[in-house]
Amino acid sequence: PAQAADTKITVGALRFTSHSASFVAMERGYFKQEGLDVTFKFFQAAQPMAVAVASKDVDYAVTAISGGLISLAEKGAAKVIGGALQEEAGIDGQKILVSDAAFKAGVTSPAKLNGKIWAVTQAGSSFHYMGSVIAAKENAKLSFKPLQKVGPIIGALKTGQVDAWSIVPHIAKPLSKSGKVHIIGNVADYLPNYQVTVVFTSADNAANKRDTTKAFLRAFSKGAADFNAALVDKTKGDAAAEEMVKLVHKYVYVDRPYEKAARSIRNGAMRISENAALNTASVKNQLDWFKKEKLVKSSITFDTLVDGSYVEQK
Amino acid sequence: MDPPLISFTNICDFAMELRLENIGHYYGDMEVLQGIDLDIPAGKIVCVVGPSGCGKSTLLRLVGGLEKPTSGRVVQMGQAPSASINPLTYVFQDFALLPWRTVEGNISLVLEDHGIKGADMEAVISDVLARTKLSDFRKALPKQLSGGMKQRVAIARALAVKPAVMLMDEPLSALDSQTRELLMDDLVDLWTREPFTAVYVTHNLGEAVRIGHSIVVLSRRPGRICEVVEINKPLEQRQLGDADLEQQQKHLWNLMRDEAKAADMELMDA
Amino acid sequence: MDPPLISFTNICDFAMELRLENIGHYYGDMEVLQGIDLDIPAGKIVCVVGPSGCGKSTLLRLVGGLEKPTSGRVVQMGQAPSASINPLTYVFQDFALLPWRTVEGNISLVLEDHGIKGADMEAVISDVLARTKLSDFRKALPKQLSGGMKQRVAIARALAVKPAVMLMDEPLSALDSQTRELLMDDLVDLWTREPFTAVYVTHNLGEAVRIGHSIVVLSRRPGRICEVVEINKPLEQRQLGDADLEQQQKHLWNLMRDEAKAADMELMDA
Amino acid sequence: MLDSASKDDQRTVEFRGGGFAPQSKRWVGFVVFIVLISGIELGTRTGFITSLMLPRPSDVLATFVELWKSGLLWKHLIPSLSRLAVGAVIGASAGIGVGILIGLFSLARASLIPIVAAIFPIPKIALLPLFVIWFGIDEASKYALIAFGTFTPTVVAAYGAVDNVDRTLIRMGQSFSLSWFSIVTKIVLPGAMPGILSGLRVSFAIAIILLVAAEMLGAEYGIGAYILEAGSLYDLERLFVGVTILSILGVGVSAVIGLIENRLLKWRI
Amino acid sequence: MLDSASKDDQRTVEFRGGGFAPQSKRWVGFVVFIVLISGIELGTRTGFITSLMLPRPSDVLATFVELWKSGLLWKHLIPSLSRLAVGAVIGASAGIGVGILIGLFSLARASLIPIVAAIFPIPKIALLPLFVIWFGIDEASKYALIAFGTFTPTVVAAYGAVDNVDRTLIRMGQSFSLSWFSIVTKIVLPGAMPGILSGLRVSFAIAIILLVAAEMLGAEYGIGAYILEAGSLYDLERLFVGVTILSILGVGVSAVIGLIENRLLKWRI
Ligand SMILES: Nc1ncnc2c1ncn2[C@@H]1O[C@H](COP(=O)(O)OP(=O)(O)OP(=O)(O)O)[C@@H](O)[C@H]1O
Ligand SMILES: Nc1ncnc2c1ncn2[C@@H]1O[C@H](COP(=O)(O)OP(=O)(O)OP(=O)(O)O)[C@@H](O)[C@H]1O
Ligand SMILES: [Mg+2]
Ligand SMILES: [Mg+2]
Repeated sequence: PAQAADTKITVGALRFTSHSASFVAMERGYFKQEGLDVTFKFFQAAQPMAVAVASKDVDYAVTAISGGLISLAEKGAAKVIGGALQEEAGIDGQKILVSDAAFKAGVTSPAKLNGKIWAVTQAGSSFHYMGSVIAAKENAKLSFKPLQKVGPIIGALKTGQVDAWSIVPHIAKPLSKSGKVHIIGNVADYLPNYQVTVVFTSADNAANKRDTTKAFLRAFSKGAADFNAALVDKTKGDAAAEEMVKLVHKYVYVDRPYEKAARSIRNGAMRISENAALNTASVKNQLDWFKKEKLVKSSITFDTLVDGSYVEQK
Repeated sequence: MDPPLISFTNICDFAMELRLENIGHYYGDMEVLQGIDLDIPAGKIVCVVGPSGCGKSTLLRLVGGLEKPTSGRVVQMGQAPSASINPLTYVFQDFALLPWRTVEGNISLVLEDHGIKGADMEAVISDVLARTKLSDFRKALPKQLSGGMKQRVAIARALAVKPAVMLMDEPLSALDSQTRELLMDDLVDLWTREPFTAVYVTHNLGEAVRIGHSIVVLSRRPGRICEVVEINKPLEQRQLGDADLEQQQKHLWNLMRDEAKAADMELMDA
Repeated sequence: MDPPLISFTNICDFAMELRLENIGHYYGDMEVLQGIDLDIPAGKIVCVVGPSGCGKSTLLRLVGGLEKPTSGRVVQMGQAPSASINPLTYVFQDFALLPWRTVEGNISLVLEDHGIKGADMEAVISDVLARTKLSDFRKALPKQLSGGMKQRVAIARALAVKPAVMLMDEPLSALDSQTRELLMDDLVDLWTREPFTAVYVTHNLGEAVRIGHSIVVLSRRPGRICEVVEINKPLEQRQLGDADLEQQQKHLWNLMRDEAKAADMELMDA
Repeated sequence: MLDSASKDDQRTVEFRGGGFAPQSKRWVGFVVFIVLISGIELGTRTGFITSLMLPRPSDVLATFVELWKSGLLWKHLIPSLSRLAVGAVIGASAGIGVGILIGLFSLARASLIPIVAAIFPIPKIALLPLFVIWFGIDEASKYALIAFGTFTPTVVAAYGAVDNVDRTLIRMGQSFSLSWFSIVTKIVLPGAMPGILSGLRVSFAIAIILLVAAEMLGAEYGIGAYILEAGSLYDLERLFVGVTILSILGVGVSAVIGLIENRLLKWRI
Repeated sequence: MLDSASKDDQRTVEFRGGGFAPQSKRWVGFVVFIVLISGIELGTRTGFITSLMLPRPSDVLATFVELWKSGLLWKHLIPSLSRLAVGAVIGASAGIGVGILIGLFSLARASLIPIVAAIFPIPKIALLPLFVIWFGIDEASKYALIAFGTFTPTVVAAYGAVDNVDRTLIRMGQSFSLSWFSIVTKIVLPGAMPGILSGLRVSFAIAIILLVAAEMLGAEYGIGAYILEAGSLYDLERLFVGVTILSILGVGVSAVIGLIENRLLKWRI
């Protein structure tokens, strides 16, 4: 049931293709239809977005599960309410990269990563998690180098100062074309159905503004469905895809000419979960890993982090 | 010449005197002054001389209430005339002018706080500037003035509050000797036209015999009174190089020479 | 008493004199000195007096080569004695002691650079400290000394380099008048025991008549020579309050009074 | 008086003064900048300096012109300037106020100096997450960060300036029986002005430095945000455009304070 | 001399001096810190301050003790200290050297002052990407960042100090025909020491502030890295442990410079 019109909400987003579900919902009026008056708030990084939700500057946002998000959940400030980006067999997912130097030294597959340096933005970031899981599966010992941002990581990888990294395909592929970096595997092989990003909100919204939250998730899901159909499953034909790229380009790579941006947008299209379903197993795995690494308090339970009452739990 | 608009205490009508009763003072463990008894009679200039560091400045601060004596007290006898805005007024060695205020501003500073403004203030300022021959320098900043002029401004400022007693701490020793000579003449002139009461601290025996009605000689630290020399020759008759004054000066110097030498040779604690 | 280890130029054997030839000097557009012709004879003290800002210090800097005259030249006539390490040596008004060096260190400073070290240096230092009565203060830092002692150290330092001519810029005017009296005696004493050549700049006419063989009176800026007064009475016979000296001093003061007044009243440009 | 032998021996006294008064000529500064920039231009053109090490100055200029023409320059500059202005004014006013309190009252001095000393070495970026919680992600947290950064150096400068006010002037005020309030407003404050102004020079430079940190917090537009974005894309041309703007801003602010000093402190020797 | 009427009218002269010399008592500082911390402890315990706003001081202490016991404290502290030492020493030495050159030579002054003025307001974090290319992500880039940050304030302090050396002392040296080298080493440099040392106080505080920025790049261990990690995990206890360590470090360094000043500058009045 549509709510009374014009409930004002703020949605946090990064200018990434993976945030397209919200952009589509905005552009195609799905939020309006649910009676939501949405303002976007753009961020440079995911971490401040989590804090912004805790400080109630932002109502809803999408980000990777990070130590920061879990800590904020533990302090009763944030709650995961749904899933967004997910690794899926058959869809081009995140890639494992190595530097040219490491590649030439024989690191041609993830099995040979032992003793190498794995780049991360921060301890407790998704990069850290991926590297750690891959290392465990391959019985390799990795050292993790925090470089704060994607920019410095790319610089360090190109100059061979770090050996390996994992990243979304639309960044990985152009990098590998330069010849200074090589793709040696897929993250999905190590983390099948990895729940990369989740939808979250403040604990207060989750508990007390259920109608608004549900309305948001419905609109978000509609956007996700459109996006998947147009660019991931490509069931709507070229014209629809073209139209979708144009829509997304209003938000992503705005300062690049359309032709260049379009390629990156298409490359970066990964599936956004239908109906914002959440892969509980993956989230649990991630939570356990954070606890094991002592990055978060061991007292945190799954229910502290996730409000399971909103979406389907897989 | 017109009668001055404002004037010092008219010593015939009012007589405010100061009496120092057994003053002693310590800074921490150091005894600076010991058993000082002294009368400062109205209308007279009392000079205080003594070797460096014997407590002359301290004594003057005690007299004016800028410091509390460790023992003894300074007694004010008789009422200050009602016209006196600030009965005990200092003239400092280093002038103590506010560098950001003009000559005029430096004088108005001490009037503003006592509720004198507008035409009244204007009258007072014009009068004191005229008396100190500063009328042309009214708008000048201190940095534009020579040392002698700065001290004249400080004197004008002191006159503006119609003091009952002037407390002068080596008012001329920051000046070169020629300027000092000129200012000494001006001070004698001011006193002759209208006698005022003053305590005048100095190192300079020549100055003391030129300007003092009595000269108090202090010993080395802790300062005690060694001798009080009275000079009876009227101020206006005293001149540079008068034989009798030279005699007095020599006498004082003989009294003080050894103490001055000892004070000079003293090592300050590191 | 032992003969001094080091000595000033022995004026019988060597005679280094200075001659100022038509000296003129400008700072930017401002003329400071004009057409100064002057002889500085060996073994005599030439005093330079004049109102504030008339260029006395500038003249002294020109004489010692610390500044280049705009026109004219300073001529050194005759050789400085070979023993003289620094023929033209200054004593400054504000002492110019290095605060981070002891008394001894301040003297060794000017010897080190001229290759005097070890026992030689030790001998020189002991000698000059003895002559200036500073032997007990050898290890003291400047901050521990009174003004008079500081100036004694500066004089000892000047003596250490065996100057042919001493250039003294108001050496006593930073001192209080009692200390000044003591130091003046010391200077006369030093000269009497061993005459030296000196140019002695001062504001103080009393000082000038006590210590000068001739007194050069400069006019206001641009400084020109008004008069040169010779005083023939031997230094050691001059005394505080001598009638003939008082007479000379009065004469000088009359010469200068108006100029001093005018200099005092001058407004510095903002 | 001279014997004839030495009459012949005449020498002009040798000059041994001068020096130790280095002069700064404005045009030399310009020449140095031009030489430096041409050197880099040449280096990048000949390939001696790779494009990874430094951008080509002419490209930086072109990027700047483009930024200007697109109108984005103002879109970035205006929010930054308003953040700087609000933050620095809040921080500096609070700093001057607290500094004067410390300079006047024993209790304030005893209690606040240790706190200021403890706060001084704390890097402001470390506190970013807290600032978001305390002040939100909008302008308030940016103001707060800049204000916080300018606060501590201003406090230190201000109480130093009050301490340095000539005590004889204060005694003079007391000797003329001026009220406490008059002494503070007419003697202490004007006397502390030179010290406070020269402290502000440093504080405002710090404010500019902190702009980047402040705009790490969810700023879309702003010179700091522009620099951060350029940095993360490793776009050296844009990075240098941003850095140059900050540098010019800094030099400009310092020049403005210099002008204010010249006007307000004419009375200094 | 007094008429009898006024004989009766005797009053002690009123005290009107004193004041304007605030004293700092050490124990007051301690009391204030204790009150402040107890206040926060109480606030967090009663829930008046939520755990989102500030950590509980006792938890911070517990975290610190844990850090210590686990031996990780030293693992974090030692690399940071060595980065600080190397970076600050390089930056300060270069700064003192350049500052003295500016103080002595017209050419250096004319060419370097504008450059230093232009560099001053550049935020060091903006240059991180460049530093990575220039110096790599290992220790070198951390040293370079800290050195760069300490360099500019040291230069300004050093040339100010040389400029402030009493010119009469220099003229004195010349009047005794001392060599240029002697004048520089025996008069200018010792005379500039007080100014240089007080400049170092600020420079070292800045070095500590820059530690966090320096350790943004590929530092696994280090107080800055510890703080950054705590920030990204929003772990306020650890964040405050790190910040407190930096604060103590800063106060400590300042105290050490104070001691050096007392020893080296005994000659000051
Ligand atoms: N506020 C103070 N605290 C501690 N000691 C002081 C203070 N003021 C002065 N003294 C010391 O007290 C002694 C006397 O000082 P005072 O200034 O009164 O001497 P003075 O006779 O005026 O000396 P001078 O001739 O040098 O002016 C000196 O040894 C001085 O160091
Ligand atoms: N280095 C300089 N540059 C420019 N002007 C100067 C310089 N030195 C002195 N003057 C000016 O030259 C004039 C003469 O100065 P000088 O110091 O020689 O006078 P003086 O006779 O020694 O004065 P005083 O009696 O005050 O010592 C003064 O007006 C002074 O302001
Ligand atoms: Mg005194
Ligand atoms: Mg002079």
